[in-house]
Amino acid sequence: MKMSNIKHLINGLWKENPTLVLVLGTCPTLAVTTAAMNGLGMGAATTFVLVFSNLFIALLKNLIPDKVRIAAFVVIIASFVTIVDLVMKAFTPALYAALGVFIPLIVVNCIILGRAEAFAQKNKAIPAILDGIGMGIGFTLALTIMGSVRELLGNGSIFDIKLVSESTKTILIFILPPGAFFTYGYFIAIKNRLSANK
Amino acid sequence: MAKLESNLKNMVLSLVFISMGMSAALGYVYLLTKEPIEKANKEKEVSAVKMVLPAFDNDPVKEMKVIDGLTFYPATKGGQFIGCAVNTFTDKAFSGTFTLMVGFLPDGTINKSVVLDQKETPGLGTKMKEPKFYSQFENKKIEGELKVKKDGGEVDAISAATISSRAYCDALNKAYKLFMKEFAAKDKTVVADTAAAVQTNVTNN
Amino acid sequence: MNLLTVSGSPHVHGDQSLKKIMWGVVIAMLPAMLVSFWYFGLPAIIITLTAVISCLVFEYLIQKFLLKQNPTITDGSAVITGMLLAFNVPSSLPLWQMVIGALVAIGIAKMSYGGLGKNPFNPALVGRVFLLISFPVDMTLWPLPKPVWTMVDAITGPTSLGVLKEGVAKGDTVSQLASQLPSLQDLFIGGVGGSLGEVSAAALILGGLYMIFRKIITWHIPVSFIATVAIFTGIMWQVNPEHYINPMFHLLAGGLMLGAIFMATDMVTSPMTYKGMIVYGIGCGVLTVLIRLWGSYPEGVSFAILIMNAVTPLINKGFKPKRFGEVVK
Amino acid sequence: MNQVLIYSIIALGSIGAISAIILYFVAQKFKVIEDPRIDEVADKLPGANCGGCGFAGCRNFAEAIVKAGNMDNLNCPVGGNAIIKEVAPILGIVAVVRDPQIAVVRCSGSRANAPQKVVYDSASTCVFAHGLFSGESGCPHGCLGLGDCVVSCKFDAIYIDETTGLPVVSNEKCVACGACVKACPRAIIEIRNKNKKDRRIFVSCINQEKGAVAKKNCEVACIGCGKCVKVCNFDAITLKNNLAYIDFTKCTLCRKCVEECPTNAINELNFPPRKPKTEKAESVSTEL
Amino acid sequence: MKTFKIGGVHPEENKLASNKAIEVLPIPQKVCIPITQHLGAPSTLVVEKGANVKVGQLLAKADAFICANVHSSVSGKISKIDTTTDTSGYRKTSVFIDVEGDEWEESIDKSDAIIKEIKLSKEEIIAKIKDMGIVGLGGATFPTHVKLMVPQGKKADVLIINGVECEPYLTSDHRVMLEKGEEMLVGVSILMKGLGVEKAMIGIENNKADAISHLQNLSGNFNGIEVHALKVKYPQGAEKQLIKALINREVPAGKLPIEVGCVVSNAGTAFAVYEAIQKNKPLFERVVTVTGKSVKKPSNFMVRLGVAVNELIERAGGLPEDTGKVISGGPMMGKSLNSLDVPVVKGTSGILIMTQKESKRVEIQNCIRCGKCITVCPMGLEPYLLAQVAENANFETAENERVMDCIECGSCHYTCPSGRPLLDYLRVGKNKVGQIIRNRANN
Amino acid sequence: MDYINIIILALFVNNVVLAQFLGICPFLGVSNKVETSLGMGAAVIFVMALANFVTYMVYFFILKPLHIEFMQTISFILVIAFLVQVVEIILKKAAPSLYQALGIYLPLITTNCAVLGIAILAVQKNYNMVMSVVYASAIAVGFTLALVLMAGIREQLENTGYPKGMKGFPISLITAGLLSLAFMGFAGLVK
Ligand SMILES: Cc1cc2nc3c(=O)[nH]c(=O)nc-3n(C[C@H](O)[C@H](O)[C@H](O)COP(=O)(O)O)c2cc1C
Ligand SMILES: Cc1cc2nc3c(=O)[nH]c(=O)nc-3n(C[C@H](O)[C@H](O)[C@H](O)COP(=O)(O)O)c2cc1C
Ligand SMILES: Cc1cc2nc3c(=O)[nH]c(=O)nc-3n(C[C@H](O)[C@H](O)[C@H](O)COP(=O)(O)O)c2cc1C
Ligand SMILES: Cc1cc2nc3c(=O)[nH]c(=O)nc-3n(C[C@H](O)[C@H](O)[C@H](O)CO)c2cc1C
Ligand code: SF4
Ligand code: SF4
Ligand code: SF4
Ligand code: SF4
Ligand code: FES
Repeated sequence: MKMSNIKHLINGLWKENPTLVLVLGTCPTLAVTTAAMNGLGMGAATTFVLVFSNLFIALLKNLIPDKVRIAAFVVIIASFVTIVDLVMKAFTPALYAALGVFIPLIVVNCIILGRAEAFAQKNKAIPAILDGIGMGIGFTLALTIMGSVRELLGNGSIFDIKLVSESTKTILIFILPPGAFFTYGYFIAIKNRLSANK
Repeated sequence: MAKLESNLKNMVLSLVFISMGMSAALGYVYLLTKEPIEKANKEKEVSAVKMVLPAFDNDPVKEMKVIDGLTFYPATKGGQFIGCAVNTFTDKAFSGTFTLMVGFLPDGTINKSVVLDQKETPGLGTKMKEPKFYSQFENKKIEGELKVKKDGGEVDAISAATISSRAYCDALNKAYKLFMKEFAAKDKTVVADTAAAVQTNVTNN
Repeated sequence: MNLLTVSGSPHVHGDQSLKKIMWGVVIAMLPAMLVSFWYFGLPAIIITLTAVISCLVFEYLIQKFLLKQNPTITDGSAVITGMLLAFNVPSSLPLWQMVIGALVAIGIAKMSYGGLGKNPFNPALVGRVFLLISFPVDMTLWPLPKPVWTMVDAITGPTSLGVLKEGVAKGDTVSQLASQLPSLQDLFIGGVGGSLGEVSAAALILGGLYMIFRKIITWHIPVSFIATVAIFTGIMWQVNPEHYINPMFHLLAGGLMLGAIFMATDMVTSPMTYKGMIVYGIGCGVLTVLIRLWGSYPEGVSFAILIMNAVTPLINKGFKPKRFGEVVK
Repeated sequence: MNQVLIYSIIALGSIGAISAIILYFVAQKFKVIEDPRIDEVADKLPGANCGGCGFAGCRNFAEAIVKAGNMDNLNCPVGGNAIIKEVAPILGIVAVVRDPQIAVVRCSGSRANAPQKVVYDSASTCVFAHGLFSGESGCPHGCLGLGDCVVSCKFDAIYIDETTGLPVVSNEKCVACGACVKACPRAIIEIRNKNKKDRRIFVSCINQEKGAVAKKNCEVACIGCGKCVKVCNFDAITLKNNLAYIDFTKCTLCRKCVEECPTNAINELNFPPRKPKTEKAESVSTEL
Repeated sequence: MKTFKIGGVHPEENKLASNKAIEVLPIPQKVCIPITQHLGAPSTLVVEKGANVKVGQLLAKADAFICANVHSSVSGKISKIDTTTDTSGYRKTSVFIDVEGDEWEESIDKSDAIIKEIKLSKEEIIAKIKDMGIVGLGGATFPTHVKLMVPQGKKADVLIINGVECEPYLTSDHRVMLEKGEEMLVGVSILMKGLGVEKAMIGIENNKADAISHLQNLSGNFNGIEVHALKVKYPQGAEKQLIKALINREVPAGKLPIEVGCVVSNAGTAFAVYEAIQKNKPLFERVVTVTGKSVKKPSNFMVRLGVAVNELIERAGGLPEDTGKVISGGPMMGKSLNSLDVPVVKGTSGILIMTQKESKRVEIQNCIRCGKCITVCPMGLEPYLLAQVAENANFETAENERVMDCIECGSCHYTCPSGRPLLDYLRVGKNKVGQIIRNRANN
Repeated sequence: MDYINIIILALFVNNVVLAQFLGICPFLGVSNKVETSLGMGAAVIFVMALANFVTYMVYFFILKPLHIEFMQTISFILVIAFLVQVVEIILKKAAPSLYQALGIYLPLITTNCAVLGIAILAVQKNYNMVMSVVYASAIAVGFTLALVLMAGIREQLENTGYPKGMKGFPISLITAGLLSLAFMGFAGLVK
């Protein structure tokens, strides 16, 4: 693989991590990270949509006039989202229930449209796919880690595996809305600090 | 290839083709997943019914009835009425409403209950999904009304979630009343019979 | 000769200082603290010490190692935060939870913003609400006061507002509940279940008067806050005295006095002009009553103040002082 | 074909078609013409919005560039020549390359050179101190060392040296945006050519007082003796108001003036250490 | 008792020299007279090095509208014309004179007799005030004749004489009112005539009860002059606050007192006007208070302009050992000196000496948003906010929040419990916003 | 009463931003000035009400009769994207000053998941048309409320200054967390 392609791939993992650096797709990040599993599921679903929509947009970019650009992108993205939605509903109903309205909302996850606008639209298919995968994995990782932290602090478990005894009190707030904001906020602060030290 | 210009023809064609192409793809996936989704949905229902009732051999989902907003799934075994699962709800919960599936034996004894859908606070209200809480209702015959201890009843409320516990009782009470009215009262004989049958079954085993 | 000093005018300074203000508040809190020690005994002392020490330690560590500032723990603000945090919890709270509360108050609510004076939300209240939401069980188990120096024995009960809320929610009338509620006199003097700082309205008012006398606070916030609660609950009482209890009870029970005198007045998180303070006080009062009467929490003072903290910047924008030379046409 | 499939295709197709048509007509009817090159140019700019170009932000600058059609009087100090090269084709012009520049601090009144005579005890800002008094050393032109320039720099390129109390500009970080020049109430900082290997020669003093007065407050003040003017072979140095100034466009970095200055007021930056006196002549010629 | 409505503080009064009679300082050996001692355009030098001058001889001439003449305060020989450092340490052109004898210009009436009759017309008064180099002695050194020339379309109906002296420590106006009361009242009458008003009000703070009763007694002999006692509150002496206190008119923001029909002049100025008009005496000497808690003999001196501050301090018992700061003016508004070798000028109302301990500003801590600065600001500003936005170079907001209204009284800094250097930043803000406004006007 | 309940619920109890986590990106993005956040709020209220009206029509008059409810997401978003763009183009020409004030936020609204999210939720809740529009408007007002409170705090923070490490998103997120903590007090006001 070409060097630049590798760069596209790993870009999303740390340097331009969509969650921690670009701070896109904040809604699902905050909403679904009540548990590690949810984070992982959401990440996977988003990655799927991201890769395919990036691919399609990169392929079709010249067929789309500017004025209908956004509309067309959105249609493409929405299709893949609906596909994910249907598939999850059929085969992983429990996870589907947990993620709720946030599956259809992948459509408007700013990461996807953002990457479509900022990257896929200007690049060829291969880099676009790699960008999608990189971003997707970056997103998934961030969500999963945040989910783990919140689940651990708020519920004493990770991936539903109880790590503390039943009677241990956990800090409930971490699985409630304020906890989501705090966790996310300090995650970015820590990331900034780590990056700055380098 | 150069980018298409934004003229009427291009715009319409492009958007229409993309829309149509995408919707075709979608429709296709929809058709593919239609079956599994329906199956999954039904599975969910059936499994909930199965969970709260003793073994049965009819298809309660087929025979379900909606009475006053609650859904009843009567179950029979060998033609015998062995109980009924009720999809009940409460709007007195901490966060609005939640729904339960509760299984009554013909005499009105609660067999089991499970939470179907709820929005209670994780770690508090959600404790009602834990056996520690719901097991206290098993094989309980409701006398009058279920009440939490605080209100003079005998239900052990979840600590710091009295509201949820109370709501749980409310849902059960609601289901119980309708069940008694619709099933127990109407088919007194059947109830008596089945109760006896169950009784004998139990003793026989 | 020594080198001359050059500086801008003015060259003299008034006698107010940050330390005097902060330690003045600490003094004002002493009566209420002593009352709480009297009623709740050793555990109250332990929990207060834990809160104050953890606040100081966290403030020191964060300033020293994370913010790389000179630690300013002697200014007294962290002591206030610690004491108020302790005032806002039951004396039976597990100590580790108290430490978490202090970490949240100092770490999240205060130091994330850079320390004294920069936080938009009242640190002690953030700590308290955080604890309330995270550990609702421990935060709502109230040891009954026992005016002797004993280790706590596990007699616990709900606060009077809790009793009221539960009862009314169940459909009982106020007169049916009356037997379970303490008398107004008890509420005023002390000796009623509740968090540490709430036991005696009299001690709190004493502290408030001291602060007004020392010009640490002005009357605007406490008076408008308390008056609003009195008027609002008074109206509801008139409407249906069987469903809504009398305003005196609302004034003396729960954290109203504590909140109105010590926490709503935190100058950092409250408006800066007199007009703004009154608007803020009214806002706090209305929200408190809304939450007490119709919300799911029996007590609304903390939330009301926090919500009004959020509105404070807008109040400051909207209620400017009257400017000299503005009215003349 | 399946009904569902047909319905969905038709439904979405027609929603799409209607949308596109309406959009088209609306777009036609409500057309606003804007030069597309503005966006293109804006895309190329660094996006630091530092204001070094003299405009409120990068986009405003892009508008100005497109309007002017060239970049002769417009310069983005942050992007420098790279920007000119990228923007030129959009405008269809040939890029004119500029010499790289950097900020230079023209004061050497360090704590040692210009000892403290009074103690300053007020807000830590040069603008205020400048309005209040002549400075702790008494030099009314010298650096106050309170760092308004440091605060103004968006690129972290300038800091106050702890021992000298004077600002130091980083060769790497400074983009010559000139923010510090504007911030300094005493006009001490100047933007000068960066030169090869970052070597610079300049009179590190802006004191216009008479020599004796200036010297009283600061060891290394320019006393306006004019020796450097005489020694310079390239007419690069001028003397005005008791102060010498080296024109960086004429200076060849020969370093003669540095030798000559009796008060060491002329600074040389980033030159290799001097060889012993005797070999001086040669070392100078190699520099040339 | 009358006072202004919003804001204000009450610093420790410390009027140590209030019962010290004015003492005439012996003629110095040397003086150094800066040729610009007023607010406005610089004056033009009219003498040369080596020339001999008499007391009261013109040294520098006003040739701009807002400008004032400068006269010699001694007789002798001009040794050089050079720069000297002013109170801020910046260099100003000055005339250095070696004193020889004490030879006055003949026209000056040196007698003590009080001349009450005002012979000159309104125009002559204004012209003479200008000739004699009279500027406001209340601090701003604004040329007094300009104040008397009421702009077209405006009308003054009352003259306000500022005898407030609200600054702690300072007592020079107090002593002038007490010792030169009658002369001063003649001066007030002259100003009234020059301004064309029938009424003058003298505002004096209640801590100068002797001056109030003295002037009240005397004012019976003068037409239209009222003396009012005011509550002690800083900054009552600021003209807008004084107008508000005395006649309850509010000068609109950004406007001059004439907008509400008044002109404000200092009590010392009125005395200088008396001497100028009735005695032909240019402004070359004034009363300066030398004071401070560590000063051996706090005093009020009548001094010739151009004397070094050093000399004054010597006369008051010498510079105390642990001096940390020397201030020209009062502790609230005065300027701290870089060096003691600076000349006394028209605006020097007092020299205040502070000990090391007094001179350290309190430690700066974070603003705790207590709003005390808002409460005390007599202009109804939000000093904490203005200081913050000025510190963050957000001058647009500073302008919108009316930073230019600030009268630099320092009440905000004085009260701030966190010791924030509010006024320092406000001055930065005023400076920058002033520049912005000027640039805008020029474009 | 129903309407009042819906409104209180949408504004305070289940505030979109602080409790439902929708529209966080613009919430963090355009909350630095009170004035701009009011502009954004106005734009969102307008678009949201309009979008809910249109999506209601699409759902109940096209998708439902044809039994192609699964096309919900794709048709809703298409309609919303189209709507926003039309509004933007018209505003730009017809009311340039308003466009200056609001226009810059309009593209942001397309990707504001609150618009789509609320359209979907309204359908899920089975509201009738009026209720659906009222619901959407109330939600948008709730969004504006959160935005303006946040903007007020952030303006103040800009003046007071805060630690460098917290610059940008961290400080906004922490503040949002504290706001959401405060808003938990509204819990239960309406069931
Ligand atoms: C964030 C939060 C969420 C809560 N969620 C629930 C809940 O889901 N169910 C419930 O019954 N009580 C809940 N509560 C507690 C109630 O507000 C109330 O305190 C409690 O029901 C009183 O009950 P107790 O008598 O069991 O202590 C919650 C409290 C907080 C702070
Ligand atoms: C530019 C300028 C113009 C002024 N013009 C007049 C004027 O026309 N009439 C007047 O009575 N005072 C005038 N003043 C004087 C002011 O009213 C005021 O007395 C003077 O600035 C000193 O006031 P202070 O000591 O309170 O600062 C002017 C002052 C300035 C700075
Ligand atoms: C804060 C402040 C305090 C002042 N205090 C006095 C004072 O005590 N006495 C006084 O004569 N002038 C005082 N002034 C100056 C007056 O505002 C005004 O300029 C002066 O009375 C005009 O008279 P003059 O031009 O004769 O000096 C003060 C000014 C300010 C801004
Ligand atoms: C009158 C007054 C009331 C205060 N109230 C509180 C309070 O309720 N909670 C708290 O954490 N700190 C309080 N403080 C201390 C201090 O102001 C507070 O910690 C700041 O918010 C920290 O920036 C108070 C201080 C004063 C002077
Ligand atoms: S040092 Fe000065 S010129 Fe250089 S980048 Fe910083 S502000 Fe700009
Ligand atoms: S160079 Fe200018 S701005 Fe920088 S510290 Fe010196 S005086 Fe201040
Ligand atoms: S110095 Fe200015 S801002 Fe401060 S109190 Fe005085 S007038 Fe107000
Ligand atoms: S007085 Fe000081 S601490 Fe109080 S608000 Fe003003 S600046 Fe802040
Ligand atoms: S993900 Fe919800 S607005 Fe960006």
